Amino acid sequence: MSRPGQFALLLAHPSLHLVRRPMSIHDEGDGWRSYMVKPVGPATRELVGLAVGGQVDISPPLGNGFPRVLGPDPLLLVGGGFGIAPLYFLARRLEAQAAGPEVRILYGGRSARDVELDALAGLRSEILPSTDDGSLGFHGTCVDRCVDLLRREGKRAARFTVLTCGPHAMMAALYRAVHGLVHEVYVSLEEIMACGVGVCMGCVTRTGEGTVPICTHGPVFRGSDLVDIALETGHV
Amino acid sequence: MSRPGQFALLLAHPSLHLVRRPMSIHDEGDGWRSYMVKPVGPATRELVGLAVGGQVDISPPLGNGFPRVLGPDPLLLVGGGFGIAPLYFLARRLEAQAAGPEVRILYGGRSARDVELDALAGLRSEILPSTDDGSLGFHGTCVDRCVDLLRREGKRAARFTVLTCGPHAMMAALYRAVHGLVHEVYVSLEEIMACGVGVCMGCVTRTGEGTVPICTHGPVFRGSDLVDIALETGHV
Amino acid sequence: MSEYPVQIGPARFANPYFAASGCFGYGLEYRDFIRPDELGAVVTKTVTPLPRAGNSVPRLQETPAGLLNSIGLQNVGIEAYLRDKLAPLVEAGGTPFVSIAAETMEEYARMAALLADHPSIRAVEVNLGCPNVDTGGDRDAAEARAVERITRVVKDRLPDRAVAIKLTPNVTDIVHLARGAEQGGADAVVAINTVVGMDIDIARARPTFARVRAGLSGPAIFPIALLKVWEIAGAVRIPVIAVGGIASANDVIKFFMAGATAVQLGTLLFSRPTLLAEVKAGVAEFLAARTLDHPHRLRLSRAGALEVGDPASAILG
Amino acid sequence: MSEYPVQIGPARFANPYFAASGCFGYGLEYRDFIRPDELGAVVTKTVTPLPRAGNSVPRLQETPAGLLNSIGLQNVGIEAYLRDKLAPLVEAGGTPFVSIAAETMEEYARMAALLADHPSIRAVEVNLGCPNVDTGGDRDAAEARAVERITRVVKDRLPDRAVAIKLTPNVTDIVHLARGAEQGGADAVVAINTVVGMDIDIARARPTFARVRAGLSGPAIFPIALLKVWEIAGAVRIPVIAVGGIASANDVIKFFMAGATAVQLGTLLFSRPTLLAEVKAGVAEFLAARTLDHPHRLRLSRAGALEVGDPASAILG
Ligand SMILES: Cc1cc2nc3c(=O)[nH]c(=O)nc-3n(C[C@H](O)[C@H](O)[C@H](O)COP(=O)(O)OP(=O)(O)OC[C@H]3O[C@@H](n4cnc5c(N)ncnc54)[C@H](O)[C@@H]3O)c2cc1C
Ligand SMILES: Cc1cc2nc3c(=O)[nH]c(=O)nc-3n(C[C@H](O)[C@H](O)[C@H](O)COP(=O)(O)OP(=O)(O)OC[C@H]3O[C@@H](n4cnc5c(N)ncnc54)[C@H](O)[C@@H]3O)c2cc1C
Ligand SMILES: Cc1cc2nc3c(=O)[nH]c(=O)nc-3n(C[C@H](O)[C@H](O)[C@H](O)COP(=O)(O)O)c2cc1C
Ligand SMILES: Cc1cc2nc3c(=O)[nH]c(=O)nc-3n(C[C@H](O)[C@H](O)[C@H](O)COP(=O)(O)O)c2cc1C
Ligand code: FES
Ligand code: FES
Repeated sequence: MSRPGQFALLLAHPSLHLVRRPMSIHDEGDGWRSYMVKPVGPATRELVGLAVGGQVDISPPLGNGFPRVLGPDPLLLVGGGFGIAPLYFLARRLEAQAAGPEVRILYGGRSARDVELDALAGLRSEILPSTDDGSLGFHGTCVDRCVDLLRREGKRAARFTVLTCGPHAMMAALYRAVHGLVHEVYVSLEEIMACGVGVCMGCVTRTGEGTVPICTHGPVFRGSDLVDIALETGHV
Repeated sequence: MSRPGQFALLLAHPSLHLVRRPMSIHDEGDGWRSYMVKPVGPATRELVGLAVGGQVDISPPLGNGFPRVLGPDPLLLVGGGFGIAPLYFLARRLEAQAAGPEVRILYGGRSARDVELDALAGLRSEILPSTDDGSLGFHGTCVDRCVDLLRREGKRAARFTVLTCGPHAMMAALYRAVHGLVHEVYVSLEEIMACGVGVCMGCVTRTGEGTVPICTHGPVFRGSDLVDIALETGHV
Repeated sequence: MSEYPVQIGPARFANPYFAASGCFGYGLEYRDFIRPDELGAVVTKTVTPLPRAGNSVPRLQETPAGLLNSIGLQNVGIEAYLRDKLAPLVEAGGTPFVSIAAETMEEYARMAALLADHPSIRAVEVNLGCPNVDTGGDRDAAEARAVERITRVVKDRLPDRAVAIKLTPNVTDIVHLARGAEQGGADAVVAINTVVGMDIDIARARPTFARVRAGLSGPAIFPIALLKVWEIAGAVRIPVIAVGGIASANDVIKFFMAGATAVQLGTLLFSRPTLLAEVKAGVAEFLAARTLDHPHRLRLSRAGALEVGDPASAILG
Repeated sequence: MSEYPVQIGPARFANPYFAASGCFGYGLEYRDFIRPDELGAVVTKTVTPLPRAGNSVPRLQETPAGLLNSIGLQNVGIEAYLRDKLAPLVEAGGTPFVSIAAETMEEYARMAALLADHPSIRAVEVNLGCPNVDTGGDRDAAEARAVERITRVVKDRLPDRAVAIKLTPNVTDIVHLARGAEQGGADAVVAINTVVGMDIDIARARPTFARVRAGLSGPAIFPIALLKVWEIAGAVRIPVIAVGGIASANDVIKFFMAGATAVQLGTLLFSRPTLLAEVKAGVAEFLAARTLDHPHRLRLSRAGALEVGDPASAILG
């Protein structure tokens, strides 16, 4: 069984590529796991182009995942684009807890096309979409939406924990905007990976501990542990 | 329209490989061509593994093909293994000629498994299979079979033209055994190819003219034109 | 389709997309797939002072994303080339960029003199695949001096033609050699020739090629070629013609960003004669999206990382 | 599965299949996939005199059949390594082959002395990725002399351990360097480290890696590595440990035929941890079919082409 926020390394089989690509686990059940793959380049296009029954090379679940204990204070899950994948899984698990915490999901994209509400089907938590062009939900970024929401919460905002996954620039902006307002911000980082087990030292970020592999020490980090919290130094 | 003995360069698309592989044209009709691909290595395995509807990168017909004019004297087509492919095509075309020459096909393999009589379905010409282990047809090689046949023909043997395609060792043995007995021997050579149009100089053989590309000056050569008629110097 | 003329020494070419030596024959063999006038130039198969029969077969072996070849410079010799091959290419609208190789200074001088008699030859590429020189003292420097001398011998006899020196990557410091070519008066350097490698036929338990060593080309060597082009372009003032593993318009864009003035398509043409059209369209589109008028505008400054975001400002002329 | 013990200088290894430095961490990270005792040795991530934070990200970029890396030797430093990393690997049944790199002779001496205190270290690999020496006179020879001196400094302090010198392929003549190692008393040479290359991020219009140059590994470089191993094995008497692009049992068989005593699996382990098992099974099967009892019997003679046909006679011990 995997934990929300963990990922696996995937590659179509056979593939024109050498290195498996990290993908967040989007859901799992008895004998299956699902992933949401955005075709941004050749290896992801290979994956989405697979026919039903096509084969995939796949690693076991890797990385730390989101904190094991969350709540009872309220949670905001802020997803940008395909960053929604692990947040869906997290919400599912939280909803399955008896008396789990209050969960709200902020899901942002450029426009309605980029916000795949289907990916969140079946959740009971409140879902608050936003689009940069206003074509769906709140008109603005999910960062704006989050700030707006926290402002409305007034003093209660300080009890919130924010968990975010999405483009680095978005997560950086979110961290800068809300880390003073809320209890804690967790970010799920991305970086180009090869081994996924802390061996190649390809996927590092700087933390108080030093320069550590994202694949083993993360991908989820407490925002305040990250030295490059501007995150702009990250590649992605 | 292609000529029997011509080939095309093929590669599955997409492919893990870089260089298209030469395959004799096995048959053609209105808007289609067929090939007989023996899975001997990675690129041929990719080709035979294609699903129905799978894509193939494919060149136009290349090479010289068998002589345009054959007959009226009798012909022996001697195929070893998948070398039968262009001979089938040749026989089909010859049979379609009004008053075409007498054609007999000698088709040899190690054992019954290697002699795919299905590949010759629909031909009217006489087919004489042989197997090294005697499991089908004549017990012996197709070279033995050919010598045997010519011997029975007595003086008439000198009127025969032999056209052969198969493993180099077999073709070399055949040439040595029969070139003194018959009118002419044509062999279809194989060599590793890249361009197929005489540019890379990868696929050469030595002839009276010098060292020439097999892909343009061949693949079919008059046996007597080949310097390395022992053929053992060839790669394949 | 936009054409982007390029100037290399005294010679002008209609576009910066050339065919690499050994990968396009004498220029007409591929005419059913690529018309020679679609190429800025056809670098013809290297010719030597005398005809060469080349190596024994096998001469080719595919490797992961690569091709090993051991052709052994089979060619008709310079005289037959000039007599039989040159004019038909010119008549077909092609621009011959004649590749030559020799073993001695005298041979180079003689070949250059022969070429000088043919005004239809706008440019000459000297294939120094493997500079074969005495090694007294510092070898790299000795090689650089040999490169300089060969360049001068050829250029002196061809003052009004473009003389480009093609370099091998199989040295500790290719920049050394490029500087030698520049010193010798070259109008351009061409990088890279094939990378040395080998294969073994395990079924036969012997090296695949009779001469053991072979030259590796194809996408496998692209990252190697890109670095060599970047390094040379940062060190010499003459144009660099980039070659090695081009398989897409993006690869060509990378070569231009690294500082190339023109590129040569090689191994990939064997499997994909449509590559030239792909490259032309892909580069034109990339430039159009950034309102740039010539691939040379893609050249990156060495100042360090460039601005991200605005494509136009991201690129310094 | 048969094991094939190999001897390298004073050290014996249970089998000739090692993990390459930088591709197996400190030996335990992969334990869920490969038990360290399944490997003849684990060449651990190169350690330096002091810890290093390495280069900025991105550090990796895939290329055709290859991987570029610009890790920058991030490591915990030799002291933390010996304190924290060595014992757990030994306890897990692994055989550490400790990789070190330094910038001065003094540092090498100090590192070797530290290693000498740890009897569980059977072997040491000196990572001369890029010999960084003064270049007065003939540079290759100078480098070869530097290789010799470094080797001697390390070997003198570790007389009862195997000392292997890992060489860069980015030189004109790697055999020179290998001879330097042999002269200096090395028990083996390791070939090859990564091939220099680069990539450009065209969307951002800048070199992908902050330091521009990166090291190319993976199947793309296999033909290059094979030739280097063949050349070195033909020129020195000490064992050659082969590394570079291994992706199958056949690749390993080729390295043994080229004269390798042992091999290291690198980049391919990242995507295919089952590679070790595949290699073991594939080599064993190949040997069994030829009734050979050890991969070293695969070594080809240099006499020229071998008999085809009878597999046993085709292979000369
Ligand atoms: C922990 C983790 C979880 C991820 N989860 C998902 C997911 O659930 N769904 C999904 O679609 N994608 C996810 N990604 C991103 C995904 O791995 C990349 O999109 C993929 O590697 C791109 O491969 P490609 O060959 O298609 O594109 P490439 O051509 O390799 O790259 C295309 C673009 O993607 C960027 N890229 C390359 N590798 C990565 C990477 N490791 N991370 C981010 N961007 C990269 C490149 O810089 C380039 O701009 C995740 C990445 C990480 C590290
Ligand atoms: C003119 C011509 C016509 C051919 N027609 C047919 C045909 O109709 N059907 C068919 O199955 N095969 C045919 N071949 C052979 C076919 O091209 C090879 O089997 C194929 O290239 C092997 O590719 P691979 O990647 O699967 O195997 P590889 O791993 O590349 O090679 C496997 C084995 O095949 C040998 N081989 C490689 N290339 C060639 C080659 N060009 N010719 C012969 N052997 C080669 C190798 O030496 C090796 O022993 C023809 C070859 C030529 C030159
Ligand atoms: C089959 C073949 C033959 C070649 N012949 C020559 C040649 O005659 N002269 C030359 O300078 N380069 C020759 N080359 C090298 C190419 O011109 C080019 O430098 C090299 O292949 C790298 O480019 P590529 O990867 O795009 O093929 C040859 C390459 C191949 C594959
Ligand atoms: C991510 C990565 C890190 C590496 N780190 C080291 C290192 O620390 N020391 C070293 O000697 N070689 C290092 N190498 C080189 C490998 O040990 C090996 O020589 C090279 O990758 C070629 O083998 P391969 O193609 O099988 O990977 C590294 C390679 C990679 C891919
Ligand atoms: S992917 Fe190798 S250390 Fe993270
Ligand atoms: S395949 Fe290129 S010359 Fe024949």
